[in-house]
Amino acid sequence: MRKITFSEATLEAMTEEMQRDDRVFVMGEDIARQGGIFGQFKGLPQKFGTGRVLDTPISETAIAGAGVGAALAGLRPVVDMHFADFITVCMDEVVNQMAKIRYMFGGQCTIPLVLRAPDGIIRSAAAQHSQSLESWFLHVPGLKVVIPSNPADAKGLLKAAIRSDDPVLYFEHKALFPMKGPVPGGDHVVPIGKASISRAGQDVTIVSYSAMAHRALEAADKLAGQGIEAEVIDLRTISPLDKETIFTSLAKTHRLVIAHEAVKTGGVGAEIAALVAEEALDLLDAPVARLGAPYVPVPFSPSLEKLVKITADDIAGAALAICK
Amino acid sequence: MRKITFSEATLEAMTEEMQRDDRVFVMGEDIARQGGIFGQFKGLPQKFGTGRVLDTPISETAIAGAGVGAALAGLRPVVDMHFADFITVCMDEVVNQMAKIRYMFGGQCTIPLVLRAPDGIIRSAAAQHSQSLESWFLHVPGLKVVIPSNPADAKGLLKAAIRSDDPVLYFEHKALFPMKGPVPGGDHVVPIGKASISRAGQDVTIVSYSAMAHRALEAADKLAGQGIEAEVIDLRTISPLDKETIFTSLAKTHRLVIAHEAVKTGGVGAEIAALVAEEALDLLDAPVARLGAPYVPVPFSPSLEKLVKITADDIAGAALAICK
Amino acid sequence: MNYDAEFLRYLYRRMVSIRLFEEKVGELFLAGELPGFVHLYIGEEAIAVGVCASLTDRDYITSTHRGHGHCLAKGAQILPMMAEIYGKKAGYCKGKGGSMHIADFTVGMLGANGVVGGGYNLAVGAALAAKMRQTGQVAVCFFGDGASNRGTFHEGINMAAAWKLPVIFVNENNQWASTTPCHTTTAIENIADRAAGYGIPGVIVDGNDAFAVYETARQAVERARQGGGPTLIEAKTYRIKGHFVGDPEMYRTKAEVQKHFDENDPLKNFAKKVTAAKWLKQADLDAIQAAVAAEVAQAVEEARRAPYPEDGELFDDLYAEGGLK
Amino acid sequence: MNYDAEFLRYLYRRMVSIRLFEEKVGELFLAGELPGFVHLYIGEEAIAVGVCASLTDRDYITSTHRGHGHCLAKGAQILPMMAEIYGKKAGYCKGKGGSMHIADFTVGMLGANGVVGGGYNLAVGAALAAKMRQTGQVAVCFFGDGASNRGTFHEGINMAAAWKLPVIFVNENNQWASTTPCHTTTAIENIADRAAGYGIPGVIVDGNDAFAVYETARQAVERARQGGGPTLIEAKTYRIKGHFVGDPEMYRTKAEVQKHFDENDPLKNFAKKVTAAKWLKQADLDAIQAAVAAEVAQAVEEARRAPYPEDGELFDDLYAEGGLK
Ligand SMILES: Cc1ncc(C[n+]2csc(CCOP(=O)(O)OP(=O)(O)O)c2C)c(N)n1
Ligand SMILES: Cc1ncc(C[n+]2csc(CCOP(=O)(O)OP(=O)(O)O)c2C)c(N)n1
Ligand SMILES: [Mg+2]
Ligand SMILES: [Mg+2]
Repeated sequence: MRKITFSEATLEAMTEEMQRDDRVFVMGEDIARQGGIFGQFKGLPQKFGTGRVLDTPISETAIAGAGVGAALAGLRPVVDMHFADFITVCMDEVVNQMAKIRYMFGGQCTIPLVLRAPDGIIRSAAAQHSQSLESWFLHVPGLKVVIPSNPADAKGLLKAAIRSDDPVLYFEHKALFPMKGPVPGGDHVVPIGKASISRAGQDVTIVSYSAMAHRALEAADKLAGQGIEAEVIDLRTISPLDKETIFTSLAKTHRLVIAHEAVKTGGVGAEIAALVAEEALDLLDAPVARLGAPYVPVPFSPSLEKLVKITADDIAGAALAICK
Repeated sequence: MRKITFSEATLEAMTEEMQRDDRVFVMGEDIARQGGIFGQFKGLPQKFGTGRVLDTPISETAIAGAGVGAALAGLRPVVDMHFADFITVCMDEVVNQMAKIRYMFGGQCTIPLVLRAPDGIIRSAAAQHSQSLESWFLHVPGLKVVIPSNPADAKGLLKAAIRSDDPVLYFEHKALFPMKGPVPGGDHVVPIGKASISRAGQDVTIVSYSAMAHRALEAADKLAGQGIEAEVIDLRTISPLDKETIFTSLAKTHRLVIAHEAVKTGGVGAEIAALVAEEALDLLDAPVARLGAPYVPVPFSPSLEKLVKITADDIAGAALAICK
Repeated sequence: MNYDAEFLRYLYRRMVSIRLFEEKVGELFLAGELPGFVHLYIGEEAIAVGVCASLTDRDYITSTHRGHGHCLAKGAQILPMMAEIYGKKAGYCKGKGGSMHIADFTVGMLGANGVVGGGYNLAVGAALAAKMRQTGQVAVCFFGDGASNRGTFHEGINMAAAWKLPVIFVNENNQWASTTPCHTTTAIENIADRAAGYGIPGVIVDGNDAFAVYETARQAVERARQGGGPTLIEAKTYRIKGHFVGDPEMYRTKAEVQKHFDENDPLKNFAKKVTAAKWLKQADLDAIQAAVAAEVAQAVEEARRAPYPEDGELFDDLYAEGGLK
Repeated sequence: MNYDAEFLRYLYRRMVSIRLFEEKVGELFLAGELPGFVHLYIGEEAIAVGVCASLTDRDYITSTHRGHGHCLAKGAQILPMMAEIYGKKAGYCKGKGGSMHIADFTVGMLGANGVVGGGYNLAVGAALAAKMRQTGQVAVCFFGDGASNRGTFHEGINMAAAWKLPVIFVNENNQWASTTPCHTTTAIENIADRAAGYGIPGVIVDGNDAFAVYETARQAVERARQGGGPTLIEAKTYRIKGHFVGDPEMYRTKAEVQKHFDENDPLKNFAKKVTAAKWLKQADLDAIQAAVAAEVAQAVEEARRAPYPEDGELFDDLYAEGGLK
């Protein structure tokens, strides 16, 4: 299969969906002239005109809020947050408007909107440009949250998100943009809400997503060297969570490691561990191992930044500890 | 002991701390002329002047942001959010500035700021005025989060929060303001970070906080009628979480129920259940029971609103189910 | 100006609908019959009605926590509004929204908003959609004097101005934001003066004069439809009722309020003008009043009797595509 | 105007410090020696230096992602700045902040900010503290043309104006927000015109002329100290360097940039003026330049050699009162 980058994969998704449906448009900061900080919008204005690819003012409440308004009026906006950290600027628009409007209005409208948010740690971008905030949105009924780890899923999930009649937050890890991988041709759509098993195994289940999904696979390789076959689950969507896939794996392995880059406390891993403690406790033969960033903002200095990143060794170590 | 309302208790705390330290001041919408929607600021301008009790414009980013700025310049602001739902408007100020500035600047400054946020469901206030959002802030290193359930703790925790050199979010449930309870005289300070055991028992541990703490006690009464003695823990602070108190109780009861009003998915209960699944799995003799609001915005109609509220019966039922 | 009688009757009927609807809602709330909170629009009817008279059903409006007037002015029906405020299934939002969240998409009413200043960007987005699709629609955003200090005011108007979107920002300066007088939180006399900061026209109009509001709005709408971009209209008025029903109003005197109402009641203004000019007869007005009163009474009866949403409806309408519980 | 030579040397030294510091930082970054991202202030030196020359160490400033110039102008030292940009423990923030988060509280520099528009309200709060304690301090908020479209601009300035706080908002209109030209996102010519919307003075000044900036700032500072409230100053300039070091700058021509720099380089402007007026000799300027160059070179050497923070420092400085890990 042809290999393209994550960034190119999202660009294909945008292009195909904009071609398919003229209600789709995109707005954000520096996406037309620059083509996005990560090149993820490159060439779109040339293809679709600056009437459908809009450089906005630095006004995140207007970007998100006008996205909602345009959706109410029948368009299908894709809005870009530049960095996921800046969702904080328009949390009211996301949480109180985008997520709730359809419900509050008794289903009179739909909000077919995608909010794209590049997140994660990348080369000492420091505390205000390195966050992974996806877990907040688990807690907000009315949203869907997807978070692909590779080019194929990036394309397929973005296409699904654009076609969804519900608002979708699309988190894309900054470090993944240049990553190459096989992407099927044709109309490749990945359904929202379905995790994938990126490696099968029977000794321990490792649940992860986004860039950490690669660390999970590397950890599985290391574990295999020690005779432990890990089953690696890439969530792909975190809201709704694909509980069934996790539980099914757990029924086989009886051991669970969860790893994400976001701060451990209050992260997505907490919800997963809690679901297991509630609904699948009997499946566990060992404590759940939960990995996430320690409880500090992301520090600038490379010597400190590396301490907050979960590594394949960390994951393998945690898995080993519960496989004893 | 004299009994006063929760609202009066917070007012005593404000008054005493403003008397004690002239760097303490308070600002927010409708707090001087009106005395706060719940009367929680009544009389303060008369005592301290409108130079220290400020009615602001409807500008939540300015309220929170100027609070941070004033703290950097040596004052000790208390800022009021009117409704906790509106923290969404100033999430950048809370998450990217308030929480991170001290760390990012290598400890050059302190941010002795308290952000008060009335939360929770009360008489059909509907989706944008009923939220409990505390769990988001568990996930944000740099903040402390307190959430009292009764007048004594309301006073003691507010005093501790005002004296803290770190930023503290103070969530106060709207339905609690008129609630009366005993409050010790004198300089009553409740330390941040310590849960309280509001009822001792040995059969099951019920962890809760805020208004739900009362439902937990009612549930314990009901359970006692059936021969089950519940130990009821009122967290009082959710960041940092008092893990030790929970684990100590669990070592005795081996059964855990967690209940909060916030949406169950991604709530504080998830973090607690996860901690147990990770660090205290052996203590569990039964699955964890986790209660929180179902996955919908808070609906307006009384007939629907009541469906999203966790009741004492829900808690007792959940406890019974895991005590079988 | 010359107005035909039908148009005048339409204006009066909408204003009276708001007045009587709200008087009834206030009454019912004080009687403990209604859940939630209600904010009354009484005394500001000329603004919503004057503005919406310049729009068609295909145009959009966004509204505020004080939204009943905007709904009725845009053409929403009394019964489903009343039912919504009661929290009944027959309401516009099936009881899920309530007073602060009424919407009627069939007439372009994109919803009240419990978040002060939450509507600006929704209107901007609707206008953006109209511009992209070249539909000729306009969007109107109603907002208060208090709301004019939200950052969303700035972000929304700036973007709309930069992009010349067909949107009109209508400030209802009723001089109060809850208990806080406008002049204590804003150092300028006129909110309309802020328009200059965005390169758009800022117009001040007597918000108690439906004709003045209508004419001003008409020009702004025309400008917007022709691609001239946004206008900021400041309609000066006064909040006659408490911030919410039940407000003790310790922050002002009854006399001050009464004086404003006596001098500026937009309905009285209107009646005086149309009868003096002999455009309508008092009898016409009385007939409208009686018809509306009957309609409101009937709506209360029906809303009262109507069923609440059933338990099984809790999760309905959250996701268009279902998929979560 | 008459300036004494010491003051002129001080102005020049600060401007040259910024220029040489940043040229070196740019070089080091391109050589792959520095972590993170760096945004250069080259070509805008007259603004920070002119403004800060009107302040004392007790006054406050808040800054932006493009903050090196503000730091140095306010009196921060070259070595701990360089060390911070290297991520070393000897840096102002012990390596935890980096280029976008340098602060020096000892000279009232309350921090750079990675969030565009994040500084307005911090400055407003510092000014509020000054007013409450009647210290006579003022606060200055530097912000870009792009930042002027953030809602925080509106909320911060409005509140400061309503409360007549001693704060000065200094817009550095360098005509670009990253790749986006100012005129495409703002429908007005001058950001300063927005001042009228808050009832405060709005002043436009040549941001490439340190003297003009200084005089303008001095008046605003005086006004603020005397209780006259905020001023909005728009300093017109041009972003000479890319948005960040490494920016391919596809959105403009090299010629356009060079033209601006040739015509408006604030250091050349300054040197021309002071030598023509015979206030300083070229030799004075050369001596300053040489001294600064040596200091920068020395700082690089030391910063390079300095140790990184150790693992055990990760949790330090999060909570003043400890208590969490
Ligand atoms: C973001 C936000 N902040 C605060 C509130 C609480 N609140 C509701 S109405 C109101 C006053 C609004 O005043 P104005 O905008 O003048 O509208 P009016 O009530 O006068 O119609 C306030 C402060 C809110 N709903 N939303
Ligand atoms: C809230 C927010 N939105 C977007 C960004 C990304 N960003 C960083 S700098 C910049 C451009 C800023 O332009 P301007 O304010 O004119 O300052 P300049 O870079 O010209 O000094 C942008 C969009 C950000 N850091 N913060
Ligand atoms: Mg008002
Ligand atoms: Mg700029």
